[in-house]
Amino acid sequence: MINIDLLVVGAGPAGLSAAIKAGNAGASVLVLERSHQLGGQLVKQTHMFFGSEKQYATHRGFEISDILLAELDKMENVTIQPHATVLAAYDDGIWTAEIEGQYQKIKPSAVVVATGASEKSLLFPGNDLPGIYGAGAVQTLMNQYGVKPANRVVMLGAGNIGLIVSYQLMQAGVEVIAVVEGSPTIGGYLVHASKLRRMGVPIFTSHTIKNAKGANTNGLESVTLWKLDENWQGISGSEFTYHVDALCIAVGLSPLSELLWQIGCKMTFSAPMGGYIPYRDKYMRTSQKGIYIAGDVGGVEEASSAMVSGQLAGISAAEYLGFEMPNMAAMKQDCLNQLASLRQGPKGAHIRAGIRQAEVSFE
Amino acid sequence: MLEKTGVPTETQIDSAFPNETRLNEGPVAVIECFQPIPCNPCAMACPRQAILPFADINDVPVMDNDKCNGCGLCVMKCPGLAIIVVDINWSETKALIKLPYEFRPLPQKGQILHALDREGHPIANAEVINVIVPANKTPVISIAVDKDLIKKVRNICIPEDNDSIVCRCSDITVADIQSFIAQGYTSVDELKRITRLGMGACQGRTCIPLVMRELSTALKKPISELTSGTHRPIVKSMKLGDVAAYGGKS
Amino acid sequence: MRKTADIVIIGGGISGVTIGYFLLKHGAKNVVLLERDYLTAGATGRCGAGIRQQWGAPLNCRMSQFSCEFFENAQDELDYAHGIEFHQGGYLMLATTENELEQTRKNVALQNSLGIASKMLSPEETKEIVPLLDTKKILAAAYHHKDGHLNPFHTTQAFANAFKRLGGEIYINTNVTGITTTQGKISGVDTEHGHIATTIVVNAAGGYSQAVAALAGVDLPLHSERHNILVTEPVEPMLSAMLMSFSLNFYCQQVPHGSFIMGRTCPDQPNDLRITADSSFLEAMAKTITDVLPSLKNLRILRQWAGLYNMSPDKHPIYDQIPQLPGFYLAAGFSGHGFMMAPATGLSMAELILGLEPTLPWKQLGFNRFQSGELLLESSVV
Amino acid sequence: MRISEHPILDLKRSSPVKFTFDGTEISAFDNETIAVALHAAGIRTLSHSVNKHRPRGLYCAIGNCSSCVMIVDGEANVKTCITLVQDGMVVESQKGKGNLQ
Repeated sequence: MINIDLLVVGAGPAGLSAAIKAGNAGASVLVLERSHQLGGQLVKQTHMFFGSEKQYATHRGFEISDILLAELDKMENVTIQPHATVLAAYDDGIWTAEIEGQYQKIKPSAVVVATGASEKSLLFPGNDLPGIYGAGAVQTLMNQYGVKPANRVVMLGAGNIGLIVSYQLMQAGVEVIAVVEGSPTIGGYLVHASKLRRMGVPIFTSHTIKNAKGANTNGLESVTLWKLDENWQGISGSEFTYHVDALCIAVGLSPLSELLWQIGCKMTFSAPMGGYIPYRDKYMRTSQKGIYIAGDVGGVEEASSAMVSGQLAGISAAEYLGFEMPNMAAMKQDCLNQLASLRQGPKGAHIRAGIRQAEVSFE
Repeated sequence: MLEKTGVPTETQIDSAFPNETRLNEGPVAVIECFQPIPCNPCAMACPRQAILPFADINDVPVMDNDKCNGCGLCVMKCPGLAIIVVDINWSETKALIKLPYEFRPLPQKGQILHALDREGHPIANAEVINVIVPANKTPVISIAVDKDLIKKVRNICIPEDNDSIVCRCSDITVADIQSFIAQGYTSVDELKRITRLGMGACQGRTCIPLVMRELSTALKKPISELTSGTHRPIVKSMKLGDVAAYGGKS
Repeated sequence: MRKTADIVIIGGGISGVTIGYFLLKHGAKNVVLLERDYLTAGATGRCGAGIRQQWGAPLNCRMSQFSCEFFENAQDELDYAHGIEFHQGGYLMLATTENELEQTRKNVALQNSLGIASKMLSPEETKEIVPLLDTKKILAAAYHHKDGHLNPFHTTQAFANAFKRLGGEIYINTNVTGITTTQGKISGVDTEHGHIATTIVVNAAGGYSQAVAALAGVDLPLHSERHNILVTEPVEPMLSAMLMSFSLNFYCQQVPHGSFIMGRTCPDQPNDLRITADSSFLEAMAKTITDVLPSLKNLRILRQWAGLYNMSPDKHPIYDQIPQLPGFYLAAGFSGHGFMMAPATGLSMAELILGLEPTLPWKQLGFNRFQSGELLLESSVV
Repeated sequence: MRISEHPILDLKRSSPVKFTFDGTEISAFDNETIAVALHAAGIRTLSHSVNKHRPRGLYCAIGNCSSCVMIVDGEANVKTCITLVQDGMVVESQKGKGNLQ
């Protein structure tokens, strides 16, 4: 049995940020990351980040991961363990994990769940053909391993992920035939969209995929797209077909909340936040005492917000554990201010709505 | 026009339909037979002489709408498949149309079909209310459609099974899910148990959000009013031997 | 929702639907079944769904014999298109101690005397049936080839459909909030969706039977125990028989779609109706099973869960009318084998409620036995 | 195919290894997962679904789904998107639910 002050589940931007703050406060911290690589989605991000200096704006994602890890490297009270999947959370306070192939039990005094989100899928005939990928898979192939996923790709989804990954595909030498978006407008930042347009990539709004076809051995060979009417129904006669060897699906993320459900956290469904999210207080505590959340598991946002919410969760957990830092209150307030400013623009309206729905007080 | 396109004009269709008063009084046959040809089985089929006896076999049929009770016998007897029965007050919101359909597979009671217009375009969904298969092999299918479509719907087509994959682990398609929802399995947990959906190695991460969307559409309820189902440990599969090796050491 | 019924059954698990089915089959009318969540949401949907006739008490042998035969013909009787997936791969009851060996022999003799064709196998013969088995701890095994496994969801649905075809009504997502009485007799049931007036209520609420009885102010000599199960990834068929051992404390089988399902009794389980999974179960189960079936060490666990055994003082069910509250019937206390006994439960309860001649010896399963001290002993329970 | 030059990333390959896929020798690097190495070699049908036998390939690449399971060194149901390739590994397509060794 591993006894530890704080267990952090996930070594993405949120989990690493939480570990830094809790570690700074003096807590013994164990960070478990299921991948063999640390940094979560950051390591696949080759673009310069938005936000402000505090969230490392203009740095590229993989560089930010290195910065956070270098900071943690200096801390003796923080252990970061890759290849370690948290398996379950039980109501007797025991968490189990597979750590480098071994089954382990952990009894933490507090936990920050920073499991992130998983990609949503889409239903259309042929949706399971080889050559149809989640956007994250394509990023893994090209940005993490330097492997070209395909030659000609159609991207489904013009949110930030769809737009960014399309651009990254072009940087990897892949021809992006079109970006297709069901909504009448582009969901992602328009600067991302313009980057693609000036490379000659069309973006079809109010369009979706009708079906995908391919031979048994090679997988995907063509996709047929069609226009949607105002009720999101395909308009017959509007079909057109592209011969492509890959289709990339970027239709949103859904918080990976299994552990929170298992431990009995109260949850609520928020479409703008991507799915079920936990009720939490302002300082990232869930309905379960000692269980905190950080990053996308609390509702899907940008990596910059994930880092700040991670810091906030780390400080709150350390405080709950009885660790003190001279400026704890000011640090928490600074996190709250940063989150408020990141969420305050017109692109943050849906996030503000989600937070309003899920934010409560437990005292 | 009909001679050029095979599709009757609106004027022709209006002339085939009884007036509104008669429509409101109950089921009635509508005969879209506009060209004199040597053919009279409809008049012979009607037990109530609602289709007036022909003087000449080349007559186009003429209805006495007051005698017609919408039984549909003429529907299955017309070699031109020119007759339907319309019951505009079948329910509060829906009209019933009985129409002939000579293809296989036959629709099933309760199935949702595409209702087609006179040019074969799908214009709405229609529920199959009844299927009668007479000895002469011209089945009569009763479908429920929105009332304002009675002059438009003239055919049906069975939608292709949607074989989009919902659950990769257990190979379950959206058609499977829709069929179980139609049978009354109306929550994620029920669907999981009856189909094994979400019980595979992925632990439901891919399929559960898709199923919730299907449930939401079918039940006409927002997802926030559905329940997400149980979340059982463990989140990633682990070998029995590796778990057995646990010695409680720290 | 209807306002009156002749009989209201509480509980949409296997017992509730079989009772409903047999009631209607024997002429009852206006039977309504109420389920708090959905059919099989409780213990039925969480059980191992094994079917065996190898018992140590004559009564259990008789009940399970009847049930097994019913399941063999259920496809025709219930007319359920999908099928209930009755796989009769046999049960192997492993004996590892001298005491257990002696008891197993006695049990087989008893079963044989009742017409159940079980037999004793040597370790070598046992290994022929289950080549995966490490027999070093095994002294002998009892085997009956007609025992097996059912799909609990489809089986329950098959009974539910048949019940509805006979005119029964099922209300799911309908929580019973009260049981009303008039002059010491049952007068109705309050639900979250309204009141149903009735003079007969059948409590078939499984692990929650005590809670339902408490609504009528009745205290039952039952308690519910949490039991854990795990399921593995599916693999191609490699184990056709159900294995179980009382001394080694486990049961394990491979179900038709390829997954292994296994369980054991863990000590110190909460008895507060909690059904969250137990943190100590996986390693205990994994150690037990890889010891007996070493080749399963590379098989991956997918999930674990828990459900409730509704325990009676002598591990036999209670089929009876509550003595102090006429019209309030109970079918509970199955002590972990309610699923396999369900056809016997359905028939017995129908006969009891409708005043018919007993087909099975259910009269022994009343409350009397607790007063008279004539408890029915059963050695064969995991 | 592998990306040779990238405008942002400084792609570092680690030690070369060889493994076999259904008997054919494949070259890879030892910090790659099996699925990635197969993709680099142009092989993207990794598994066939258990009931309908539909071809499946890499989908999530992080061990979430079950689309990429193969037989690796005799062991069935290995998620190849999260299993690193090793020199001399024997990788085979899996048909059906897989046999336990």
